[in-house]
Amino acid sequence: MIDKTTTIDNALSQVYDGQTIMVGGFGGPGTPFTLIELLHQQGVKNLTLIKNDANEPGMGISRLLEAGQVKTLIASHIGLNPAAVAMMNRRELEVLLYPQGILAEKIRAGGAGLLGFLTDIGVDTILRDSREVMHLDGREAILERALRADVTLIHAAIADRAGNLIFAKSARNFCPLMATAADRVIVEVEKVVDTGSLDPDQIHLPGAFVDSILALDELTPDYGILPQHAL
Amino acid sequence: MIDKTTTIDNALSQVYDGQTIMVGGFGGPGTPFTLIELLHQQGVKNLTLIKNDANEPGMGISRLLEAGQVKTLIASHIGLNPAAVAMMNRRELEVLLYPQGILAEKIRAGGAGLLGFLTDIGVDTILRDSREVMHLDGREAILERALRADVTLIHAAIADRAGNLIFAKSARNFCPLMATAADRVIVEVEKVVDTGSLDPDQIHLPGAFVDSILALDELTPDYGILPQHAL
Amino acid sequence: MEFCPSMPYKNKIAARAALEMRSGQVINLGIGIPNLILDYLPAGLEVFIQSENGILGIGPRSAAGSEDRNLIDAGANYVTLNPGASFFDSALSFALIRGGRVNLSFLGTLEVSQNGDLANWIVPGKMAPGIGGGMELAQKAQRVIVTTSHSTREGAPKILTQCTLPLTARGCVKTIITELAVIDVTPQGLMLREIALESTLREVQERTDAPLLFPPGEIPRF
Amino acid sequence: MEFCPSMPYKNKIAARAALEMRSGQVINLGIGIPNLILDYLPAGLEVFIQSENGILGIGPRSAAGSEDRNLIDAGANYVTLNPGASFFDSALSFALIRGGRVNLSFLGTLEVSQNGDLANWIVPGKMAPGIGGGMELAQKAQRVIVTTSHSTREGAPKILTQCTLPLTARGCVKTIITELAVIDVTPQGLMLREIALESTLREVQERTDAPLLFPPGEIPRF
Repeated sequence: MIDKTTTIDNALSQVYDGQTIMVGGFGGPGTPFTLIELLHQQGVKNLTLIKNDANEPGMGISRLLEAGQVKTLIASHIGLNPAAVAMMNRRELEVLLYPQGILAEKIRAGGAGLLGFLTDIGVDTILRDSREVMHLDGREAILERALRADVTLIHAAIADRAGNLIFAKSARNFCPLMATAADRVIVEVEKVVDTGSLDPDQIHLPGAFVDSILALDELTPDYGILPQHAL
Repeated sequence: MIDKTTTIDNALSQVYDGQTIMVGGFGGPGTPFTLIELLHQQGVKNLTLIKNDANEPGMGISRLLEAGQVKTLIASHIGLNPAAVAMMNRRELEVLLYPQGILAEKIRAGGAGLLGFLTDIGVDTILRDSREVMHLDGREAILERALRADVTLIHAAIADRAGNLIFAKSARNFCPLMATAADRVIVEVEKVVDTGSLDPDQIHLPGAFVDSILALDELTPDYGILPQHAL
Repeated sequence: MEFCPSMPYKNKIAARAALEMRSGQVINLGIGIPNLILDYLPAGLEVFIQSENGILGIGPRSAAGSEDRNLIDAGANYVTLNPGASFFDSALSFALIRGGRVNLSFLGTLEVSQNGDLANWIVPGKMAPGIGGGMELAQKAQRVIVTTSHSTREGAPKILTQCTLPLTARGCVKTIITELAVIDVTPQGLMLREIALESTLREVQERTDAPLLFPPGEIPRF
Repeated sequence: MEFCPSMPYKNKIAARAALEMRSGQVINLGIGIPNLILDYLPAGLEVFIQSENGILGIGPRSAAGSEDRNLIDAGANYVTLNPGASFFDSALSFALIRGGRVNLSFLGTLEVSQNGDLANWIVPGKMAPGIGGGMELAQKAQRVIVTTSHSTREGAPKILTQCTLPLTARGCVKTIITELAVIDVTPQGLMLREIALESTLREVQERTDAPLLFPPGEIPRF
């Protein structure tokens, strides 16, 4: 039987300096904290990261930003991470920001093998000044290019050995989109089940998009409830 | 509680001559045979239909084509319907054909509020001659416009009263995409369950996209096994 | 729900804003005051609160101790679900928004103009930390309601003849709800619809940097 | 699986084509001869057959009487599922194809040229009933294998120096499998890889309207 599970030593064996890496998650849920920590320990540099947000100081991709491993961050909103905002303001980090749904669409377009798409979002704003503007039926439209990455890192709740994935609740967010848009897709999961045990109608992402699966032995505190966001 | 269920008499009360109607289904599965039959009985004319295929003679949208209710058909492949092919050849029916995945993307783009997308599919072929061609980084790209409809008609296996849908197996196909891309979305379903009884992680299409639900009392033979496609 | 003069102004705005909802609507609540609206939903109202991170059907915030680590809203708050909730990916979440299926979007703001221009994005002199989902909501929701303090902390008006900050979207705002007033953006200009119990027409006009229109008759209080 | 001279030519092609698959691959089977490949999967081979209508992991065709009304492939055949199968919508199905995750696409053809151009779409003199998923598969699958009779029913060669019909995709074909031969499309030209037991080099070349290259040594038979 096909078995895409890998070990902690091998999970990132094909991740290199200078690569573009998509990282799943919106806030905590969906963020592959363990794979990010491995990336941190491995010490690869000059990365371009694509993620919705920058997590929060000391957590998730902020660890990579703070360690100087990241050259460019492509995101939607980094307001919950003052460390990242400070690095952006000091120009220690290049940050490219897109409206959130446009970022999602750029990633999806890359995954769907499209070259780009046309949108009217932001045509009436200063966003227009930094975008490629086209004319369509006498109106302006912004051309957004598709995004792809060398590697995607995501977190899922359940995988079978063939790579079929199920996400939990709001942890889905960008994860399945990013899994379609990279040459190499590495998934950390909370539970691995035998191939054939998942209902084909309930799979959120078909295994064809997944290259390797790291089963998590434990969930570090980053995965837990963050007191600062609780009542 | 919100209840989007409707009756057979009211289901199509807001469908009119000259509208553009998306119809779900790939072959039989997903095709809303009952809603199509209602459309046939209602006698609306001059329709533009958007559907992957043309079903087969005497079945599904072929009933509308054969009755002369359709002016234009936008599809991917109508090869299984010689009646439709003959009408196309006699120019009794305008047929616009797109590569299947491009048709799916055009519908999805309409549903996602995009204006269009750029693709390299077909740039090296005669398809190019009938398309809008742009230049991107020195290479040619085809601009495909987003598609939207006045009405979408689809078939689902299960709905709750709020319109959350679950499709069965290969009956999913174009149905959830088309449900995002119309001003009015009418769904026929095999089973209606109480709102709150579906697992939020297993819903294929959120109820926000659904306007009304027709519960089917029975499935006509069109929904069954078609002997011509069995061994 | 009751309004009382001692209510903090943010809560008062949220409580009044909640009255704009109708059963069956799909509604997005922005960060800040809009998020407080969840606490003031009228009894019997059945709405579907959407969150940009891929949820439809959010309920109240989770009580302390009962949070689900996989269930946050777009503001990173732990939340609960209502019956009929569903999860989906970020692309579908914004298809819902840009495709026009969000009936009502409540947004905070820095400035709003008399023709409904919205500027809630870039703070002067700082690099913006990103627009998030706000631009798409402002531009594509069927109805945009701004919930905001009537003035800045420094006392400057936020409702202006023309915005001075970079816009989030042009002409998108239909209604402005502050601690002082409910104001509709109409083709004729800003129309005062309601006024706070403890305020006066004069105060509202003085603290608004655009001309206000007044409907005939008594103006309802809230 | 055995090859025997009495096998119908279509089955012989399908049986030989099945040997090109490798475990773990994502594979799409076109209509016609490619679809017959399902009957000849080598024992122990674990591949994931994709169908354009939104399935990954198709198994053999359903036995008579055990069909599922909701489970057809893109050719409208009732099919079964293998362990690990999944369903998805048509947009994701083609994201799989155009995004480059299909390792192998078997397609039938009307013509194929020595540089791998494929023409399998429009029959001369007729309006085409549509391209379906063929153009995207031809252009974007990692490897395209054409499975076809060596000649048309009228005896004309299908493998040509240059296609005469409108193309489906340019330079996409990597291997051609007919009842007579297995031929690879190489930068140097068409390279004969294998030859049918009952054929000869001379027959293959005579029935091919493009020059064939021959590898050194004995050419394997199938």
